[in-house]
Amino acid sequence: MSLLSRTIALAAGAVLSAAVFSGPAMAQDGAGQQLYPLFTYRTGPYAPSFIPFGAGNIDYLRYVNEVEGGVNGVKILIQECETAYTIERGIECYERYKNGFNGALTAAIYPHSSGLDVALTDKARLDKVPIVSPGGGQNIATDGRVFPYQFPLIFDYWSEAEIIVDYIAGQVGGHDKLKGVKIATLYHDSGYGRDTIEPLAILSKKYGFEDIQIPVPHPGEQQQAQWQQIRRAGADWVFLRGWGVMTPVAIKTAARVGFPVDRIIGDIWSGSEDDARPAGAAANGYLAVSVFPPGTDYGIIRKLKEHIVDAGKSDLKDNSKFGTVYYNYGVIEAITFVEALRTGQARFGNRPLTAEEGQWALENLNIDDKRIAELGAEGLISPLKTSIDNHKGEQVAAKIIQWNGESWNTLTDWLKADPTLFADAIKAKAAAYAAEKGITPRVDASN
Amino acid sequence: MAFFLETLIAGLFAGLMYGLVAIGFVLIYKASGVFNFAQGAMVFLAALVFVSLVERGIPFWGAFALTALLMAIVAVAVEALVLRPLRNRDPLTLFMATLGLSFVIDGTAQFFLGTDVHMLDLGIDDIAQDYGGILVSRFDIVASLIVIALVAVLAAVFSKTRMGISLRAVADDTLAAQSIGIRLPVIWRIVWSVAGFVALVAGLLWGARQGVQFSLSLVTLKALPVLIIGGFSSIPGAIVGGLIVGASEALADIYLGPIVNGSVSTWFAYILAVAFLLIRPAGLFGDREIERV
Amino acid sequence: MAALLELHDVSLSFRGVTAIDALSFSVEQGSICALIGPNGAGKSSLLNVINGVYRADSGDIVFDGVRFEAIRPGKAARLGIGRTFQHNALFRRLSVRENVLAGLSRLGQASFIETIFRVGRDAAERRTFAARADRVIAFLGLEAHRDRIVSTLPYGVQKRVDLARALVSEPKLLLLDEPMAGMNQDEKAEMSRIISEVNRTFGTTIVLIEHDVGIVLGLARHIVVLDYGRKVADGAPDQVRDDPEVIAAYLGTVH
Amino acid sequence: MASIQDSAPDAAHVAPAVSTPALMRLALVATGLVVAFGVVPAYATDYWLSSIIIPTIVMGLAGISLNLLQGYAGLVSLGSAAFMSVGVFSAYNLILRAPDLPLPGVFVLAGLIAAAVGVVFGLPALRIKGFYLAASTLGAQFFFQWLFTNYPWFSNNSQSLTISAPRLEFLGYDLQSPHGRYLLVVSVTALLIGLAFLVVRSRLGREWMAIRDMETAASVLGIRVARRKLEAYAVSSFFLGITGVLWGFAYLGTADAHTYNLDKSFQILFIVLIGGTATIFGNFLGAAFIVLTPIVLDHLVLASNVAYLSDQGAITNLQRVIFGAIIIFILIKEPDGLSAWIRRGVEAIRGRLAS
Repeated sequence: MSLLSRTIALAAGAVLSAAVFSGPAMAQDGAGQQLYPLFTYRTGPYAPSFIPFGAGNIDYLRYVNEVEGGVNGVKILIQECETAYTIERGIECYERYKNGFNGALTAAIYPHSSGLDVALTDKARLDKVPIVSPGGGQNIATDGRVFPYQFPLIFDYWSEAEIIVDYIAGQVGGHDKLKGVKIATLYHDSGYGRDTIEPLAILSKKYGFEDIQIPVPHPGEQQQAQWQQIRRAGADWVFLRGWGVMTPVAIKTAARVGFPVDRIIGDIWSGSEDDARPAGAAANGYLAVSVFPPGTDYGIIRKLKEHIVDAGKSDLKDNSKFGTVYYNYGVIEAITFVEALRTGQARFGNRPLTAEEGQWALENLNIDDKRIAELGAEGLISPLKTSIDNHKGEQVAAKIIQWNGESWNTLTDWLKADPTLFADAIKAKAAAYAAEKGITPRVDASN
Repeated sequence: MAFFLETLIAGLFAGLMYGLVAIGFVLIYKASGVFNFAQGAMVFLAALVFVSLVERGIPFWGAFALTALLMAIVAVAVEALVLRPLRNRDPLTLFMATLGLSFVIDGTAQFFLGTDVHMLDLGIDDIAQDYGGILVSRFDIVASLIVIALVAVLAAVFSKTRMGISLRAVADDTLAAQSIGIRLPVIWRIVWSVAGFVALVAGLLWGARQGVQFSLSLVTLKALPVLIIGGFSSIPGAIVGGLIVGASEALADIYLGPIVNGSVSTWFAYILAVAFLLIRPAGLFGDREIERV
Repeated sequence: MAALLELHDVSLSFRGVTAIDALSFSVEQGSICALIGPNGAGKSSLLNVINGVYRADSGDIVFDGVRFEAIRPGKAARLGIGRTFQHNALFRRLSVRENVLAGLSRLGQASFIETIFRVGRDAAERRTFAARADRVIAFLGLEAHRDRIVSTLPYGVQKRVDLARALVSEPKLLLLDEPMAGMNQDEKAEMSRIISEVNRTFGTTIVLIEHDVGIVLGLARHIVVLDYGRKVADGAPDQVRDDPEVIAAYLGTVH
Repeated sequence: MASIQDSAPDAAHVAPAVSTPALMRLALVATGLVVAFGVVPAYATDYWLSSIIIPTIVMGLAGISLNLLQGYAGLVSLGSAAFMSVGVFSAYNLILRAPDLPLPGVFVLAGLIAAAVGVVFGLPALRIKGFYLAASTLGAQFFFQWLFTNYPWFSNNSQSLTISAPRLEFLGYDLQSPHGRYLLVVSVTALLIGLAFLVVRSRLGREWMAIRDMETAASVLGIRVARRKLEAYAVSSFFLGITGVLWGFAYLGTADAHTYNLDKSFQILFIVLIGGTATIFGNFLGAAFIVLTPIVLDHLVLASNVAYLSDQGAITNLQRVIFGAIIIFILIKEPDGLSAWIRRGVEAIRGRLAS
């Protein structure tokens, strides 16, 4: 190697390493601001879902900063950190921002990955940093006594299974008519996908429907065999628990074997525009569970359109993504963050919150119908009330939506899951976890 | 029985699609002696470029020709920037270079064209039709015809034309081929272009099935066992290997899957490939090399 | 003297092309036997059959009283058949000493665990192996190159390293595949002297392939002439030199 | 008949007991240990320990594991991560089901289980060579991801099929903090580096290299090629198994089948490639490159504010392009890896000092 090229390589190396150390210092001063470390995955197989999701987050926070002047005057500082949906890089991001950034405080971290959520459990407990995963957290972490710093807000897959069964019951004329109905669950063969096996077995025993479980290996680009099994078993309904490419392939393959598309109900991660659209005409009539309802006809979404999107301040490059499932999901997530800040500020004062204060705030969230109306989020979110006993929210609810070839139509209002049905089973799992890890559950003293 | 047949037929159709992807690998293996991991990225690139062109209003055949041209440009660039500097290096080095290449290709594709999922409609219905009690999709039939036609054309080109004969000479003995005046860089450029064209066809057929997105590039992983079974250097081998993998995978999923309580198709092809290797180390159609000491 | 090696009707073919055709001959204990013949006569293939790199299609071999039809190379080594190679087959990224030490592998007794943790039999083995390797290195005049990586050495030296590697475990039979290929006359004479000395000092039986008939006639006590896989002549140098068929087939032509 | 064995070893060839290079090596090892156990823990922040130093060391160890197989024995593996997962799931179940087993015992047993699995998947090496072996190891990759997903027993029926690190304790010391985890990692690594040197400098290592350089010649010399190959898989998998435990327990704090996916196997392959084949310390260079490059590029993007000029997603894809290009560049320009740079640099300095 010539001297010249070695010099160039050395210089490049020096510049790179200098950037590592000087990088943060060059950015703006964050004192007096609240940090929102935005964990991104703009690369890799799941990037398509992140881009509108991240934009929803950013747009809402920009709206709060620029139109509302911050949360009670406290501006939110967004710092992106790319995880590429890997746990390793996620941990680096966590370590980078867990203690704040340039004076801006970290109140909570949204890891945007179920795997990362689990990986951070022990670290967050040690560091006392709340980890928030709306729609994608660990169900056992609902028990805030065992998991003080985990917040699996809004939704879980057991409730989802129950909502689906309730919906099907409604379609066949009541729970007593479920006997003999065949419900096949086509699941992504992973921890996520397998999570509904247990609740459906319980529900099947309770209502007498036939429970058929069929796995699809990751990534799920071939499903001919699985759909032939479904057809052979004579399934009446399919609960599609897909992820990524698995969903459109499932819808297309269903058409190939002649299974009616309006008898397929997608999981929340199978219910975005990007899940249905690639399936083309085969997806017309496809159903999905929705916790993050799409659409632009909500007060807050209209405000975002006016103040952010039309003002050219949106993070979206492609405005057709505005109001999609993932965009609205991002907005909803950002709302939970901002509302947690408000809750905390009400107790600790109108200033940036620390992680410990963030933990208290997240544990005492109460976004009731009145507050939802003030936010202009009627229909977009259902009431969310947390406590030390319940880090998910006391009432889990979802809508059923239907694909019309262009966009989603909302079929139902909020369908509410029975909060008591699985509560004991989940509590028992959390207790077993506590025993295995040698954790003494907290005693409820704060409230 | 009808169910068995239906599974088998569906598996064979899927296998033909695997075979289509595998052909791209075979071509490059014959010319450059490397398992081109970037072939999957090329499939993705071709499909993404094509669909982006169509979305911008360019008619089907125009987009097709433009994409084919782009794949040829990629081939020339790969030859100049990767293959030539790495000439005469061991196969593992070349393999890792193609791994790096796959990062470059799919990164570039997404850098310019974004990471959205695109729908690709070739105008062929993908719905079930009943043939004597057995459901077969029309799309599968059309796709199979396209694959068969492509194989026929490739086979004719490689057995009849001078280019094809040169390629065979290169595959047999690179040094000897060079000594009789075959210009390796030219062969490489042409073969990589043809492989790019095969990637385009594969990208369209697969993309029409599952949408055009990043996971298209994962087809690489399905191609490896196909190649091992069929032999790295044989186009008919790629097709037969594909059929064997497709059919056995489908049957294993149906009949073995329930026993082990899960789908076995991620690894079944690999175990099958290893079994084949133990019985026939050069694959069904490959040549066994004689060791000279 | 008794025969150390006997071949009976050995045949070998590749993809239908006959390389060796029903070949029989024997090599006496302690002798130097040369295989000669034009390129493609099957000489290297024959060595490959004797030490198990190739498997003969038919026929059998008796070595040191052991009869076999096919043998694995490792088994052949353990029976005491050593071998050098026509083309460079050294361990090119290892030093001369490591190459020679590798030649002792067939004598290694220490187990996996003993070897790694340097306990038990390994300690004694290390000592004796080092001593034996150094002796052979000295014997072949390779001391100056002892710790050099072999791929950096000149060709002639590499050939000697190959010989050292084969010799160090003191095989009963040494198969040398063109040990003097590519050498000039002085180097050939030196190598020829070394081979004679090996034969004399250690009593090693040697079968070698060599194209230079002048060298062969001076070195070997027994010559086997091959052409197209068949044996053309077999006997003492004088006999072979005067054989009209050999003259016609081989000696008469210039190589 | 004379024999080489009979004659006395030539005194001139017996090396002096302690030579200057040996002294220097000793000094290097001592410095290394002081830095690893003294300087780094004293000065490194939690961020550096948890997200840069620990992963670099563990990935470097993974590189060593693969290098034993690939660089020394010349065998291929595309399934390194699978053997890591066998290690971590074994360790988890050992701690769970045999709670009295001390931590070192857990590590060794987990390594041995991984080694046994490595032997099984190395068996095809007895019949097939070269790139074809990739199929078997790739098969291992997919098989174990499937196994640990499909049988929740391995993760103690955890809901997410994820295992979380048990409390790490040794002789009453709590190893939960970043410093504790660092010390665990660096101790295990130091021991394994020592073991790696023992292996490669033994007859075993020599015979591996002989097989790598010229397999036919090796077998002709009586090297038990088949057994040595299986031993190479065993040793490499033993290392990988322990590496997997460190990755899961000391770095991530969690592990599931997906943690040890094909991307991880490729990363390990790149580490060997970048660090250089048949080296031990070069692997840490390769690991540092793999761990740091994305972080550095991420910082560059943040610092240069290009995010506001262009789409952030585009820029992160650009990182992918740069990474791939760097790999190709290294393959073309520096086939012996970055450690060859350093070696040449050291030689140049030494040459200048000598003159």
